Amino acid sequence: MTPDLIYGLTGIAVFAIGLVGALCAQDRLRRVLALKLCSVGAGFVLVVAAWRSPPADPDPVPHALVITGIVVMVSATAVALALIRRLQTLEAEDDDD
Amino acid sequence: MTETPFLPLFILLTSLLASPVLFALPETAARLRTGINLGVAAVKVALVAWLGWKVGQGVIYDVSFTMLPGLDFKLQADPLAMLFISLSAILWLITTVYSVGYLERGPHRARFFGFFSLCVAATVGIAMAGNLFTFLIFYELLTLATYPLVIHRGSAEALRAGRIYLIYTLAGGLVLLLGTLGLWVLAGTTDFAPGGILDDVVAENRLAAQMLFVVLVGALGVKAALVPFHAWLPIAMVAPAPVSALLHAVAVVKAGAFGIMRVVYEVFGIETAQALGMTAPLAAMAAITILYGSLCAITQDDIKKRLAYSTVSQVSYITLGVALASPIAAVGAMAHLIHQGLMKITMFMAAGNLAEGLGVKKVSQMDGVGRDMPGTMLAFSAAALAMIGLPPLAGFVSKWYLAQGGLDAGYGWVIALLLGSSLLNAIYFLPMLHRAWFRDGGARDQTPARRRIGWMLAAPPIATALMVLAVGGFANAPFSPLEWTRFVVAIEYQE
Amino acid sequence: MMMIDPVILTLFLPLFGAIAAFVLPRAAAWVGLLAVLATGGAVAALVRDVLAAGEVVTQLGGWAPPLGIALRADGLSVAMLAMTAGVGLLVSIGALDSLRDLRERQYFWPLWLLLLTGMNGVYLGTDIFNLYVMIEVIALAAVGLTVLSGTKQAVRAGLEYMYASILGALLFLMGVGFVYLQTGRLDFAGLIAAEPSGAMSAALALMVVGLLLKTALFPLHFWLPAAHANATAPASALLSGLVVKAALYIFLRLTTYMPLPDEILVTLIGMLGAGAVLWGGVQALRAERLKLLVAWSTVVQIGLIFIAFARAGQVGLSESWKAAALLILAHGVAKSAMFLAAGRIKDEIGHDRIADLDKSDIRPTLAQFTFALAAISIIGLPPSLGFIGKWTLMEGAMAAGYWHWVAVTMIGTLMSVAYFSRVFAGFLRFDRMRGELAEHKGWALADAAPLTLAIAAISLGLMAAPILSFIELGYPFGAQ
Amino acid sequence: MTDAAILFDLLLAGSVIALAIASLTVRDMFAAIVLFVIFGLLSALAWVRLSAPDVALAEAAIGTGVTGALLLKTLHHLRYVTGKLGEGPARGLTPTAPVPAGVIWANAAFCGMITLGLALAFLGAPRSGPGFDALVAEAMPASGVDHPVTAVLLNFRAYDTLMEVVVLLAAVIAVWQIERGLSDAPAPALGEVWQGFARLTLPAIVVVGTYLLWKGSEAPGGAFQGGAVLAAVGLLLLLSRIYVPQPAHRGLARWAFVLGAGAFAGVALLVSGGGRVAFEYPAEHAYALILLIEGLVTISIAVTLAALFHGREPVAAPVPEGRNDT
Repeated sequence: MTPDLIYGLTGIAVFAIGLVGALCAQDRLRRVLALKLCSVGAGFVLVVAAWRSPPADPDPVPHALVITGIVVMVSATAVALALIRRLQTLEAEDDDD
Repeated sequence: MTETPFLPLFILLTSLLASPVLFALPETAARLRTGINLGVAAVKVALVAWLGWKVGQGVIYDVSFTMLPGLDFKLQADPLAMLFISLSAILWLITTVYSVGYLERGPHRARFFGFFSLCVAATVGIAMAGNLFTFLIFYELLTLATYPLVIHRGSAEALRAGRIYLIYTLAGGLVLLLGTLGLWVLAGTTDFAPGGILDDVVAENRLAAQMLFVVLVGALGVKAALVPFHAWLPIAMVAPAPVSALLHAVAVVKAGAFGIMRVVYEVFGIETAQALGMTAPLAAMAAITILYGSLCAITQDDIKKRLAYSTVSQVSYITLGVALASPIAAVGAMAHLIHQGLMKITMFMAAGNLAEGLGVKKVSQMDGVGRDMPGTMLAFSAAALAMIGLPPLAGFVSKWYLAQGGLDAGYGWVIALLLGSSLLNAIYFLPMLHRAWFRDGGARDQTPARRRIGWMLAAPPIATALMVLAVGGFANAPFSPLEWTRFVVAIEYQE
Repeated sequence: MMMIDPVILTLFLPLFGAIAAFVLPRAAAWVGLLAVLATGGAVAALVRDVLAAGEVVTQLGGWAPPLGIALRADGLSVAMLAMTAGVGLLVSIGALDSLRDLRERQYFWPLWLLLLTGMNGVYLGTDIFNLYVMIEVIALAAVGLTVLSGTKQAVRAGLEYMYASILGALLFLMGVGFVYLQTGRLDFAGLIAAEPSGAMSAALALMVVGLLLKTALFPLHFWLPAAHANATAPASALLSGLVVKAALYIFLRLTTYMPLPDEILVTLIGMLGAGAVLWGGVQALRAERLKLLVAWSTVVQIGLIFIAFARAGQVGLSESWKAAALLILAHGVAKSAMFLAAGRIKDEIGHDRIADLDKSDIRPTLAQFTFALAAISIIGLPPSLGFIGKWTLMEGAMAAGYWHWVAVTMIGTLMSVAYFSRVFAGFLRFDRMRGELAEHKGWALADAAPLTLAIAAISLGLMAAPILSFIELGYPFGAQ
Repeated sequence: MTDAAILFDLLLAGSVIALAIASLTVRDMFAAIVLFVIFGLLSALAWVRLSAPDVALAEAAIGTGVTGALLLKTLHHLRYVTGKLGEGPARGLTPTAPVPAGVIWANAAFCGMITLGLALAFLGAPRSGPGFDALVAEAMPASGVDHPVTAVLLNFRAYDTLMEVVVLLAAVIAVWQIERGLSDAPAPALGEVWQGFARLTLPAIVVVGTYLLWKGSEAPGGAFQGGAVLAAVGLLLLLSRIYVPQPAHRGLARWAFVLGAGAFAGVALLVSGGGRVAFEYPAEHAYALILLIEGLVTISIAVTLAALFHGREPVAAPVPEGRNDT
């Protein structure tokens, strides 16, 4: 058993957990959280794919990809959260009327 | 012999380009609109005359460009096309005059004349289509251009009729698309050619060829109002009179009938169609339609509806003549394409005048209208008598050839059918004439609906009635429809 | 700095345009229009180059793939770029006039130009990870445009769209991970060279599902109708006409580079398309609002494009993509015209309830005419480009003996006649008006743009032969 | 690999999975976010174990830190507008139709199958398999930097990175657009003590961030991690009300947002010509250009992340309040 095997399966599991959450979660915030889990899962797979048995150095390209993926995900999350805030405000205003 | 190939294109473009100009004109620019309408229609008649002269000398015009690999958009002015183009060009001019008078103060005139132009462009395109693919394009354009005309009044009834019209014709168009595709896939071409293009396919796959025949003729039968695809036609009567006139005489039903001619003569070839065993059922279908249409017409009190059912019946003479697979019957069929157009347009314009001038829309209100509108009713009567088949009027000529063709083809029942149909025609037309001329109108003078009609309404039916007399009386003159028809049939039967 | 590669300009001009439009909010409209125009010029130069050379490849940074990223323009990609630029330009012109709200104007331009950057990037991209980043650029800009109007319905739809977009992109990213795991590279050439394996199948499945979600193929279409129906008109036009095409395009590329391993999968894709055609058709028949009807028609058309893809089965894929591409181009032009026209009608009449259209005494005739012209192409009546696409679709299906696809296409066509005729009845009925008829009052820029698009959708059908031979340039898929 | 290390890996993997499940199932949203943050940090730890310190740093700073802050801020906002600010465990903050249990289980089963399929595919795929190792090693000397990840990010695949900065730009434009005119829920604020803490720690964070950026050319670290750490400065400034965004600052903010993408794209374009294509830095200037781009991108990232946290575009006249709690 090697770390890449363990964490590779972990990543797939986390991705699937996120998938269930994204499909089933009722709470809007929770769905964002679930999607974020998916992205971490995908990150796991890429990082694992880059891993090389020591003492070899890992492949740097997937690392760069994951960093890019993280930044992209935070951007998407920020937009989704802004939409949630806006929507909640609009709905709250409607309740007041 | 080749000439500058652009003449057919010019003829198509006259009305096609007039259309957007007419759309863009403001409602109030009535004089300009009328000027453009009549000017373009007259130019077109002149161009068609020139084309006819050239085609008569044996020139075949051919314009094409590639739309898809191997598949061309192709215009071709052959003698058969000329038959239909001349009809549409002349009747368009006359109907335009009539429409200008009819719609003098109505709303949406810009729209009306825009689509009117487009409709004629589509008809010309159908006539000159050099292959089934091009035919299909104009066939669908015709549907789209006539829909706004049918619903012109914008009432709930008109919209309902329009929807039925659209569903029937677009469904028919879709089936025609299927057939065209089938032809393309089977034969690798959709070009029209005298004698047909399907001999190889028939040899290889008889069933497929038979199915193709059913699909193509069935699809065209929708516009040709073959029973059981005829239901849209009487309903579409809500359209304004000039539209009904054009729809019945030239544009829609004729497009269907003309398409059947093209398919039978130039896709399958008459011998191949006969060998496939498809002409006899088609003749039977036409016969049923002829009788059914006439029977329905008898019971209608609404004048336009009676005329509509009469159209259902009369247009099938053309199909019958094609299906009899005899050159003599073919002469009758093609001559009837013209003759029926002239007769029916006369009657619809006359009916429109009755409605406009006297408020008369039903047969039961027609008492004494002959005295109120003698010119209109004389024209109507001439057309009705011709329709019944009184010699030497137009209808008689076509029926005579059809009957001879029936004998020629060995179908004795055709004689009986034509006699029966003429009798039915008499049953529903003669009472109208009787009411008009021999009964007293009485109190109609006081009806508020009464109004003087201008020359633009009065003259057109008289003009077409005179043509009805002429094409019958001078049937053997050079360049008469009948003579031209013989010329065409010689080509189609490859004699 | 001498001649700059038009490939680079196609990407960078809209990017710089977006930046300029964002930092100069007051001049956003004119900066934006200028940038779109300039991008169009770059695409025109690219058309010239591709006509001359067949394909144009630029290795960014001078690093050859697989280490570096190459941009590649061939017939298909440049056709998509040209469609995007053309439609984009006309929608932009329409937006000049129809976006009245200052803040809407101010944000429309940078978001739209970023969207254009992303789409151009997709059409030029040859690296699957780069495509992932590009579809995220598109997603964020598209969501921003969806909610431009700021209404509750729009924001709610935008949020659903955002969820679907993120999920689709993440599925795609996971697929990218598996591709790297198996092949150790990310460029298209690597996909073509890859041997079939479990990891590659998993990658293909993940990426395809992600893309289907993004392009809204039934039953993954749930987010689309509300999002497209509630956006402001120019945004709807961009979303429906252009944005869904980006994922479709990637799908087309991927599935030809990594063929679906089984005939059944091709059929399944076609079945989903058929589901879209039927279900979308039923929903369009039931839709109460004009823009919603148009949005459902997008679902139908997407389905049709997938039927075109599947029309002749696995063996026919080398030809089927052309039918799909024609339908993509046709829908892009016609649907943007239709949404702009629908927006105009809504603006003029004040609502877009189909049942009440005929009660209005205001009749925006020109916009209604435009709508009808666009419908001709979408229904697929000749001689429009939509007709040519449908013809190509049915021709292949028929030749392959796949009558079921022919049947579905015909049923879909009839349904589209039925739902569009509901709208025409609203335009053309005049006996329920509440006042004097007020016809269209002169030309507006916002009318000219959709009319031009609608006329283009119809007349492009006459140019189908050159379009077809153009998209084959550079052998996008076939063997050389 | 020693057994102890494997045991650690297994424990860590187990915890990561458990935390993922917990963060989706725990009832209280605040607890969910906290669990998510722990999950993120442990994932980062796992990535360190996989010799990916750059990624771990980025995940910890951006994926977990900034994301967690964004989630908390949103939760605060939701509780404020729904009037549940003072209440304890907050559930059902956003109204959505309840999902039937059957659907959940069907979805779970479906996802389970997907997991199984993916796991099988993963097990069947080569490990320590093909990659870019040799290509990168060969190209490193010409890259201008010593750290391979930085070389990939800013040279070999600089185009990706540019577009990633563009994604950030798109996000901030979208967020400003979405929240325009949004009624101003008071931002979650730090108390007096924390303000003091903030003042003390700020300079330290700035130093760390800058160090990370500079270090990125030869060791783990770089623009994104540095940017994130600097963004933390922004967050603290905003939270402690040391800095309150003003409408007048909008212009400057816009320039700061576009600085990274603009400079990156500008340099990429300017170096082209004379036989070079875009992004092809002349060898002798490669290091300097990369450092320049990184520096400007770092500023942009820091400002953008802080702005994403703040949300609304600062506007002069507040649009009518949606809700008034007082």
